[in-house]
Amino acid sequence: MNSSSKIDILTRVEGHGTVKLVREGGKVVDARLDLHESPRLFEALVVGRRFDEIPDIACRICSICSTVHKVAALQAVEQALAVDITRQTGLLRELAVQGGQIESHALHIFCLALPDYLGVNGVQELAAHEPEKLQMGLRIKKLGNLIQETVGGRAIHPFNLLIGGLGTIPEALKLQQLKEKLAAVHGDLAESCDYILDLDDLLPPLAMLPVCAVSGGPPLFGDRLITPVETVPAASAAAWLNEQVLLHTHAKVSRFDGAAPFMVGPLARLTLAMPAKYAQYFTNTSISSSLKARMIELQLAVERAQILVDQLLDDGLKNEVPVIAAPGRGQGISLMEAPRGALLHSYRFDNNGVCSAGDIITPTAINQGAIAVSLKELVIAMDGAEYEQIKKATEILIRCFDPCISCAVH
Amino acid sequence: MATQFIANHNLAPLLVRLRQSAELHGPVRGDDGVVRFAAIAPGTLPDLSAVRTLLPPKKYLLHPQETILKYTVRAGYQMPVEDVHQIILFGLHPCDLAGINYLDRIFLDDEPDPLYVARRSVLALVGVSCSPDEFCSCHQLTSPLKALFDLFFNVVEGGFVVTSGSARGDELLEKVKDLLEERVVAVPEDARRFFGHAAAEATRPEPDATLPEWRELASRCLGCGACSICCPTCYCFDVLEFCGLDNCSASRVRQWDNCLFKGHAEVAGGMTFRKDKAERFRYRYRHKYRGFGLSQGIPSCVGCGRCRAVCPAGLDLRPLAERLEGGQRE
Amino acid sequence: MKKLRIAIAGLTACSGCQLSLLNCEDELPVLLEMFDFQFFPMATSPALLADEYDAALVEGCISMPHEKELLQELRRRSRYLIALGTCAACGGVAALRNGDGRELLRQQVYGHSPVADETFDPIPLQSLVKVDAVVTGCPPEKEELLRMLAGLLRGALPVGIDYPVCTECRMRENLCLLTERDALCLGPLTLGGCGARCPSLSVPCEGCRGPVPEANLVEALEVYAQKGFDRTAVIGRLRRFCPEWKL
Amino acid sequence: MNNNLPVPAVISTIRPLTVDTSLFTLYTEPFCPVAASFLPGQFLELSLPGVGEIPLSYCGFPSQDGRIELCVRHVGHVTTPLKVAAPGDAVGVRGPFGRGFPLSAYGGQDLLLIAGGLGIAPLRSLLLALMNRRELWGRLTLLYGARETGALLFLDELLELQKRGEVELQMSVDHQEHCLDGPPCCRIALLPALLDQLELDPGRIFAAICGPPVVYPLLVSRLQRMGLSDENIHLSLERRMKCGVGRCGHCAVGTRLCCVDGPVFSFAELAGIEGSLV
Ligand SMILES: Cc1cc2nc3c(=O)[nH]c(=O)nc-3n(C[C@H](O)[C@H](O)[C@H](O)COP(=O)(O)OP(=O)(O)OC[C@H]3O[C@@H](n4cnc5c(N)ncnc54)[C@H](O)[C@@H]3O)c2cc1C
Ligand code: SF4
Ligand code: SF4
Ligand code: SF4
Repeated sequence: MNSSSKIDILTRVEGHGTVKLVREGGKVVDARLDLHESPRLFEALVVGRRFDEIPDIACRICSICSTVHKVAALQAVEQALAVDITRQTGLLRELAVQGGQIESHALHIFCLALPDYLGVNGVQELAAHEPEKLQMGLRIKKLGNLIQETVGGRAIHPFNLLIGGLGTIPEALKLQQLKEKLAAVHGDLAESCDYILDLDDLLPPLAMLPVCAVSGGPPLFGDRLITPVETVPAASAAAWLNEQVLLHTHAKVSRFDGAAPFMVGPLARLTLAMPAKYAQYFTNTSISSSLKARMIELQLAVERAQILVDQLLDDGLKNEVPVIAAPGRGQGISLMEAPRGALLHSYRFDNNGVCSAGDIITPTAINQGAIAVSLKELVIAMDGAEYEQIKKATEILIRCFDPCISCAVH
Repeated sequence: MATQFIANHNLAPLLVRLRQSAELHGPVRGDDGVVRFAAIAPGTLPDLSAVRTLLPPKKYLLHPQETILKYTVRAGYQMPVEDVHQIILFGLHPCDLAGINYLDRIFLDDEPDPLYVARRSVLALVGVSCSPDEFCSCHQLTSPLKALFDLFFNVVEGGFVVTSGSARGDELLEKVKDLLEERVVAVPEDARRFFGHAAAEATRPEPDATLPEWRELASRCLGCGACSICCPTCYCFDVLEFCGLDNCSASRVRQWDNCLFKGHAEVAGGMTFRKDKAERFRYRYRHKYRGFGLSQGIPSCVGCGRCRAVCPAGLDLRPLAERLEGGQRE
Repeated sequence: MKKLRIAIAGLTACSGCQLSLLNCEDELPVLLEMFDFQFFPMATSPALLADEYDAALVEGCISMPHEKELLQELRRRSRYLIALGTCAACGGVAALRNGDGRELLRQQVYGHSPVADETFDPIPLQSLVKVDAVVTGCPPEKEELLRMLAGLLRGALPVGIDYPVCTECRMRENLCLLTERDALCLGPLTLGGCGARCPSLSVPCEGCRGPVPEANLVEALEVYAQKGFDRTAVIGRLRRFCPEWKL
Repeated sequence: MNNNLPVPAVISTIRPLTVDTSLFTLYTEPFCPVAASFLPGQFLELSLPGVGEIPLSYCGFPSQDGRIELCVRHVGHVTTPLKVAAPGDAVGVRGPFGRGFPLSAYGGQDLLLIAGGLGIAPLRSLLLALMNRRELWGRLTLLYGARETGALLFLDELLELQKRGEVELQMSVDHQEHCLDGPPCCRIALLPALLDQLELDPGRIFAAICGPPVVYPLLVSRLQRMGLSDENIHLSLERRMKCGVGRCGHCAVGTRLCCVDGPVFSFAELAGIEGSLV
């Protein structure tokens, strides 16, 4: 590497990937996303580990979505060992997951994506040019982390979420404080909504992609995948997603049944369950407007968190200890919505409760097909533009999917 | 001889009365079963049945981590101003009282430590008698340390005999006069060493380094630090300084340290004067049973038994102390 | 005053150490004012390597050849190189099955495809380059990160910690999960500095900060054995974050 | 005075002596006791704001105008940032602490100063004090050893004293390099070897020693063999120190505290105490 060398990697995304422009006769004809993140081989790492270690290990797949990975793994293990959790545990977990949703969306909107809209390089210039915008976003983000800390014990890799329950139930006082903070963030949220929903898309509208999302439970939870035309139960979700190993990416790619790839994530979720008051913002559901979808979900997450906190406080917090799980044979599959889309954790355990197989399917891995389709379309739409311009646009497009490459490769 | 007696049923009203003049703290059993010195919630009684709290009362005087200096470019180093308020510590056992007496010698003698002075001056010490368990060694040796108290409650049939040990104690007694009665009650003599009158010992020969016990202790110690964290008289501290992100402010922090840790005697370049853990045990031993510096000749172990109760490896310096110190001191 | 030039890079990891920095919501504006994060692909474009850095903060372990190159480049260009997090310091979760044969593990995931066949058993940074300081933890504590950065402003590296999690756990007057609840708490063997985060919520320490200096494994195994944990199970737990632990 | 609170001082000059050692001149308030009233061998605590505080021996002569000289080797957390400090930078000082060399006991006697490496710092202070009233003392000998000639500190000053006949100077370096073009009266040898050819009057001589702990046992046994009594062998010890006032608990040597009862001890006080020399 020479001095001041450009390292050809995608920036302002989680993890390591590159976008490569494919040229034919001097003309850009396609763009390809390569996920060359170093694989940690999580599906192999979990093998040989006792059931109670799986969630602690699996959450390390990714920091931004560690809470949802943790909860997904907990649910899968609990299903395998037939552990029932209490309502309180369920509510607290859901609250933590919404905290993760808030944190992740706020990070993406204000630190990773907004710089594109303002023509700055990232957080550093954002802080210099639009300090109020950054700080507004950080205040919302902080709230997401506070929720995760209050319930999970830590913003990243929440250790307090255990099989069958929690290590320590948060004090009512802490939840009361959360309630106040949630109420206090409304000003920032409203202002953010006004601002973000008003931004012009940076890319031309692209054709709508087929969408798919988890359904059948409270927001972000469920037991099946749905698309506008079909429903896939959790048990057959992995087969339907149909992950294959391809050569150019370290993440397995979902091939579905050979039809056009499905998109997952905020835009997919909203498309399938759009609250009426937000419909006006989506004349089309092109991925170019995904920032808006994320902003709306951010709003929804705060609202949901408020409901959950209220429910918990109304119920009154009980000092429950975790349900004890007996080691044994079994298989569990858990489907959830991570901030970036559908997430599946599935594990098998032998008679001693030792993991014999694991399968983890993550949103960005699923989205690879959708990203490829959109990239191609974008390149065609930009026919005749400068190489650098196309390159920049493709990076923005990829960011619209908010890829989480550590998750994808895991 | 007539004594001041308070009946058991009058304890609760007495606490209500004491609470009027200060925060009331004492041993409180948590949901997890751990007994800690903490604020006694109104309407509840301290747990006087517990032989020992997990942390000793030293935590009121020296915090595990505390800012001792603040720095700003404009004002230079300054002492932090701490918001202290009157606290009545109720339910201190003689060993804990003696432990405070020991800390006083270190932090009040000569050039008093300002933070310590501030916190010490707002503490009223109320002792309660107790009966030792298998971990305790308070009854084994005499000591020049005194169980200094403002008030002391001796447990007797049906209540307590209350003694004042200071003007402050007299004042407190005055407030609860109507709850006390004059009664002739025999108080069993407390044979514990903190009520004895031993003088500080002259220098003794070094502990014999060739004893196999040192190696045994060294090889079994997990290095967890619990023994000194929980000891009422371990006061070793480390000092760290942290710069503010503004690059023009800083705070200096002192935190509890342990003589069994690797860094305790380490100097620049990784050179250490007590590389060997057995040597560090002898260091601990010297301090606990012989003292050093100004408190030379004053054993700092007050026999509360905490170090034994909390040690995950079950280590115990007592047998060694009995051999090396016993006999000579009686 | 000239801002300190900082590079922040992630190797094989979950980005948690970098996110910990971005999670300092209150301090981030000040940080961005005091430091010039010149290379920080996760939060700033483009990824341009400058000639010189005052400090490079590197997250993650090394498990692919291109990571070696990047690390060596950063070392060459930086006055201080600081290992961020347990992966960088010890190998971390990615190194969980070091020694079980990388190729076998790879095939467990990718089958017979040659994808990522250049991957090797993850190694910590100091096995390849000189590391000037370590801020450990999975994830690292915000407070420690901020203190480390503030120290850099004064030209100082962080002072190493030499005590285990238990020390802080006792300072917080927690119930001891090992002695009182017979739980497999790794506190005695794990480097302190987290304020005994997990045991303070009644969750046994999982050892996420790596080994404490002078860890007494032999005796700890005895103590765990008395509580009913066999040696291989304990070593397995310890190896969750650091492959160096051996029977 | 509150001995926890550093008083402000300002770095006035920094003179690099070798690659890793510099001589700092600080100024605090005139008549400030930290600068004005110390004995050679005593130390102060130097604070570098935002970084930390370390014990350093006085290296100069007491001054009424607030001037303090310190010789610092740049080795770690606090001393490395000191290397890039600049004149005008603010620092803090507390002191003087500990027990220095017992100058009054030395009156009318011969003195053998032995310095190894950075140990010259407090001995320079002692030398300056001795020179101030040269007539009060008998024969003065300085043995000074270092790794290599480049690491010999204050060479000009020492050679000047030797030239004026005030002090008998003998130096040694461990390593061969460059010694050929090294200063006069310098040999390739380990420090204790310098004692070999020394003619002393053991009845009226005190030894004042400061150096790396490794050389202490050898030096002491040779001095004993030469007839010095344990009371007349004075050693300055270095220990981890945090408070300087006998509270932090790190620096005990036997039952004595290095920061209060030392750092200068007579060997009679140390004999038989575990870990006192190494
Ligand atoms: C009485 C006395 C006089 C000294 N005189 C001088 C002198 O004149 N010139 C000089 O260069 N050095 C002297 N030293 C040594 C000097 O104090 C250490 O080099 C210095 O503390 C190293 O600090 P550091 O933070 O740079 O090193 P690190 O190794 O990073 O030290 C970390 C911490 O450990 C402690 N520590 C480390 N080394 C020592 C040590 N040797 N003594 C006490 N505590 C230590 C300090 O509290 C320090 O903050 C003296 C030491 C003592 C005890
Ligand atoms: S050494 Fe042990 S028994 Fe003695 S006072 Fe300390 S904790 Fe109590
Ligand atoms: S709970 Fe764990 S960390 Fe805490 S003292 Fe016990 S063993 Fe140590
Ligand atoms: S207690 Fe243990 S697992 Fe928890 S944060 Fe600390 S080191 Fe990590």
